[in-house]
Amino acid sequence: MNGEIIAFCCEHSAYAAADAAGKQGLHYPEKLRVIRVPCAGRVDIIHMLKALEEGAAAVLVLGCEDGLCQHLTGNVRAKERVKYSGMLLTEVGIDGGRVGMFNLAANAPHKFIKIIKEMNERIKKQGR
Amino acid sequence: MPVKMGIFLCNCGGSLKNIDFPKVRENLEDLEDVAFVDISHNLCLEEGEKAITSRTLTENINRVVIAACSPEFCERNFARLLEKLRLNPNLLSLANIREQCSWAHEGDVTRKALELIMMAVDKARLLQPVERKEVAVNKEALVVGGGFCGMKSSLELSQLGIRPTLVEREPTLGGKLKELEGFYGSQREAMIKAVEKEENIEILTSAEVIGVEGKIGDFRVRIRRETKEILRTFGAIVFATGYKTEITAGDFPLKLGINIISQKRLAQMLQAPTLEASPETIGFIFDLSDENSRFPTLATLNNALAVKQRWGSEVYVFCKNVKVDSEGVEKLYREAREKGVMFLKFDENPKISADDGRVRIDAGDTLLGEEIALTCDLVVAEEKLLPAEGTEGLSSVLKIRTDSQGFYQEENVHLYPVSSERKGIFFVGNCRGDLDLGRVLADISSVVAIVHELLSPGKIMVEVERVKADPQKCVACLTCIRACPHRAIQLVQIDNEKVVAEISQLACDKCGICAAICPAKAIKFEGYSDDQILAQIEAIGVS
Amino acid sequence: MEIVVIGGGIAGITSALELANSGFTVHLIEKEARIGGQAASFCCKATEVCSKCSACLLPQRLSEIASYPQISILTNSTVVGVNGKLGNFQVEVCQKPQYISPKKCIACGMCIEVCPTMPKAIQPPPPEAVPYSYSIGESQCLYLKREECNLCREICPTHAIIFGQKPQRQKLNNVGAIIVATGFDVFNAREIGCLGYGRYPNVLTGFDLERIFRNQGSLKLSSNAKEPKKVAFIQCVGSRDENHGYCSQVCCKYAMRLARLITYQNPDAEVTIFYIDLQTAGKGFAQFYKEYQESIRFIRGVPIEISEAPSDEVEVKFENIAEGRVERENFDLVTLSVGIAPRKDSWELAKVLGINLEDDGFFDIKGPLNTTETNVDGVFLAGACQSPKDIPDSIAHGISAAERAMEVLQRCQ
Amino acid sequence: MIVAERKPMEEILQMIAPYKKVLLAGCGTCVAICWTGGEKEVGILSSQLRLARGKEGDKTNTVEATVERQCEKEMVEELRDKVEGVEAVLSLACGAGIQTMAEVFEDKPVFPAVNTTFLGSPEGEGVWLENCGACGDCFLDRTGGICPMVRCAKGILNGPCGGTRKGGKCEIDPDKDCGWVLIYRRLEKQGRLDLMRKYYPPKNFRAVKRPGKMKAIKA
Repeated sequence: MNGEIIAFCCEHSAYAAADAAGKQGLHYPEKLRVIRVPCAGRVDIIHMLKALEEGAAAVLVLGCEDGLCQHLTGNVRAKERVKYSGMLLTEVGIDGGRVGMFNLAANAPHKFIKIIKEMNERIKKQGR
Repeated sequence: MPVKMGIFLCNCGGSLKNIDFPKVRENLEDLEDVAFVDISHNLCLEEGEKAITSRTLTENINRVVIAACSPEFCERNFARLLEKLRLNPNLLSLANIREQCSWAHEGDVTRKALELIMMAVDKARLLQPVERKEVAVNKEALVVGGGFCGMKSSLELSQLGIRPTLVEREPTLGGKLKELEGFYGSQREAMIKAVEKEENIEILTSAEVIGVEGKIGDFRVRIRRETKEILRTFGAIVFATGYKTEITAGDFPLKLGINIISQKRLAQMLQAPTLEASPETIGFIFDLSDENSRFPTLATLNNALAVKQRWGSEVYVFCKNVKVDSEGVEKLYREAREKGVMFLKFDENPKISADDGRVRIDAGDTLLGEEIALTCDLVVAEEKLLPAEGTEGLSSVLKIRTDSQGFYQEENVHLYPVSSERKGIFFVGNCRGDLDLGRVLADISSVVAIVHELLSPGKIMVEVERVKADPQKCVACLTCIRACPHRAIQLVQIDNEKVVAEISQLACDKCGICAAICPAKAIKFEGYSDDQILAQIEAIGVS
Repeated sequence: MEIVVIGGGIAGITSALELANSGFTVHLIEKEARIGGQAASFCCKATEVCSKCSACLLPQRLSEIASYPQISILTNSTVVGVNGKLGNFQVEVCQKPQYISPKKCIACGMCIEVCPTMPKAIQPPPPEAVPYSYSIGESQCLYLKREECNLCREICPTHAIIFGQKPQRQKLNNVGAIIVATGFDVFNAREIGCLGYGRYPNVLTGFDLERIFRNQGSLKLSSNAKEPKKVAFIQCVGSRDENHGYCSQVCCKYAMRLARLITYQNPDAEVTIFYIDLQTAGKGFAQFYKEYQESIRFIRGVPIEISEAPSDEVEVKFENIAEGRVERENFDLVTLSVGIAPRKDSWELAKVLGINLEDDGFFDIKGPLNTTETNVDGVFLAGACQSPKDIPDSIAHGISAAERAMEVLQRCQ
Repeated sequence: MIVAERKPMEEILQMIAPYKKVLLAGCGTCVAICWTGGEKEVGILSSQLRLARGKEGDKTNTVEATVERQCEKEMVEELRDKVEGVEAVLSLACGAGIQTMAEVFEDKPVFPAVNTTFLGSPEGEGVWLENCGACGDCFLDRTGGICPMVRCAKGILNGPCGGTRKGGKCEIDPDKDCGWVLIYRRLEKQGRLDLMRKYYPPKNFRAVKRPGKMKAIKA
């Protein structure tokens, strides 16, 4: 891997938002790689760390809006895991902001684009 | 059996011009386990289906990778096709090279497309078939609460051929209908009779649910009837435990008494055959504490009209906003105004004080822009709609969350309207919030439709081992059981010794939270297992 | 047994899915080129937190219905005749020429590239459209006008483009029940001339705002391409007046949600809501209202007149009740919270089906306890064609109609 | 159950600094259950180490293994092949497990990756409470099954201290219950309040931190 952004996308929301962005012709950085998951709550700390270890520049976990997780706590757990992963990264001297969790709905392609672009800016600043 | 993979690339009628398909094929062809790479124009149409069919059968492949449009469009169709070809649908791996690759970027994206396909290929290698089987379900349903909602649900269920058991904690049916007059009151006798006449409905009065174990299709419910405890099994449970109304002390400055009364008391007075002297001035007040209920508006409008008709009193309504957002209420509001009911809308809560045996209300009216002082013979206080007695206890028995006011169900639009987070447990009517008649009726028939759909076939198709805890690795730490949002996991004893977690495929909603949280890595979620996710990560950037 | 669902909005889709899940074959008849109805143009109104507008419930259902084998979707179609009775209706459907077959079109976009007209006669579908296929506008297409051009037909890889089509009539026999889910018309704000809608560019409706947020992700004024700073919402436009004896039930909520979205995207923005009564009931909504009571200005009373002011602003004339005088205030943008109106063509369908309309123009129900049944046995109502409903209520009503239909059919068999 | 917390990263890095190839050994019992040293945490720590060292251009070679109980010699013995292939062992087990590991493989340096903190019981998802101080002189029979040495912030044997707050909360930490109030209530329920009147001579205290509480930050 070489500086890609990995996004774990919940199939109920973020994955559809990514599709909608494509359908509307909204462009985003090519380095994004989407991995579809059934719920943001499926994404584990090791998945995020492994991705960075393999050379990803950033990892995003994108789930449903707060209170709208079909599995009630999936997005909340994901947020805490991302926070924890960020701490683990800071511990070893890596910017914890390179993992991020965001909430969005299936019909929010613009928000999707915004998240990806902001993360891209962040890693660009760090020279990746 | 060794992995033998077939890869189908779809160029969407040749329109995905920023992907060099021959080059992609070249890169994929020499991969291990890959039998062939086909490029097609339109896999989603009939001819594409034919191409997949013939190639799959002649090459005898056991993994199918399809690079095409979003799985949102094609996943179900391709899965169905695989099934037709006697291949397990879980052996399908998709790469979204249209919406999330070709359409999302400008310029040549061949490399990205290739990577996305490589991710799908590496995942496909690890895919295992997931068998499906039919599980028999109990076709009987339990309805808790013998009020309007419970009775109507039972009647509609029995009309659709589901046998409901109706549990009511009071000695007689009727619930809140017993207190209501007018339209609802008129329905009471007819409804109770209809329920009692219906042979399919079993009625248990003076009975309460004290325990619920098990899962959809097989709930084991403990019911206490008088002093006896009965254990029964049901396929689904419908809660229609209703509401109560209450005047909360903190919200209303004066205590109820002779001239400050509740809506219920007013309704009783209106029904009384004689009254010593009918009150000359009546004030209604609501919106003092919060504004999230339609109930006070409805009760006020109905009672104000009745007062006008019966006593001809002067009627004043003090409120912030008249809640007219349900069917027919605006018309009721108009009628009330035409009949002379005065509406005074305040911003700050009015002062209410005792005034020589009467009640004085001092309020600022925002429409007139004036302070108004009014002395009433009778003031009808705002009543809050709250969950019925025992709702909290029941929700902890069920391990189901309640909202901030104690009603069943958090607001989660995905679970709307009547389903709970536990499959097979439903809520109808006012036990899940403040609903008007139209919404209550919609609730009832929708829950009946869903229960019917679940139970009437007598069996449910489930994936046998989609999510599975490995008994060798499980340390019975209970973490997954505590984390599972759908209460689908429980401890079981295997081989008469070890106690391990077991996931009920019936109750499981396939979210994977347990697989992520298991500290012993004992839970595998086929299709999204750690190996399969990591394989995708590792495939990135390799080409 | 087959069932016809008229109208492919959220209510109709829900009914169709429910019935198909129970083993019925469903014909979903949609007047427009695509199903999805009004909800398809609504935006996500989440800020830091979700505002529970339910607009995101549609995409999932759309993708589910698109690949459902027991549901046949007939777009561009209307019901023109109905015979028979409960358990055995014959429904005659007329399908307008589509020119691009939705079954064959794979939305590859090659046709649009070669289309020589400007603006293009061929249009792509909106993101969540079902069927996801292109459409040809009759007024621009050179072939349809003068048979001059054939470029798209030549390039189409799946031969999906067919010209020279005539309206087609087909009869659906053996229809057990009919569910009417024709939805609503958005109230036409031009009908109230003094509000200036259609005359002033910076007077929009709530539905316009939904579309703008939906398609562009943020709100920019068409006049100066800037985010508006002072925004007014005017409630009850086309509801609760002399012609509309009902509350549209959705406008207070969407106005407050949009107001919050505007202030979230542009913290400098000041939003004023002019209202008669705020409808804050509903799970959790009062809490939502409480949180924004401080940051949004609420003024009781609906403005009298809207006129144009210099530098693209809009002047709102309203009565300041507290001060007891008429005031004027300028806004960058005035949003009219237009309500739900019965469909203009309801009476035509009512005539075909033999069902009644109530005073306000919505379809009439059988009785207070049968909100999905009509005076004709076997014809049911779902969603906002019966009375104004928001998305969750339409979904519940849709399932409800399906259940009643199932029950009635089971009884008559 | 034994509760442990992972050591600060800096400390771990320092310990293993001289070694290129390290075995991360987890334990599948107590520390797995308290989310500190099971197979999952072994994976996370190992990944973290590679990230840390990779940054310094010195990629650690980590081997991962988890045994059912690291305090059992026979079970640790299963790791012999893996241990022989590495320069050092980083154990995520409790103190007992680490020592067993060190004993079985006497010629290899064995380092602790966790601090063993207390004996706890789970209070809910991801929360463990210290209830027992392992003092070796149990007198729960007299205190209604609640140990004042641990549950009282001051470890008072003949309590309460007199500083109890309203609502039965501890003087030192108002979020915690006063241990002696809990004991009183329990004994009251059992009708054994007379036990409160008895005097107990001082115990032979050992150093124990009290009352301990560990809360996992991850879900």
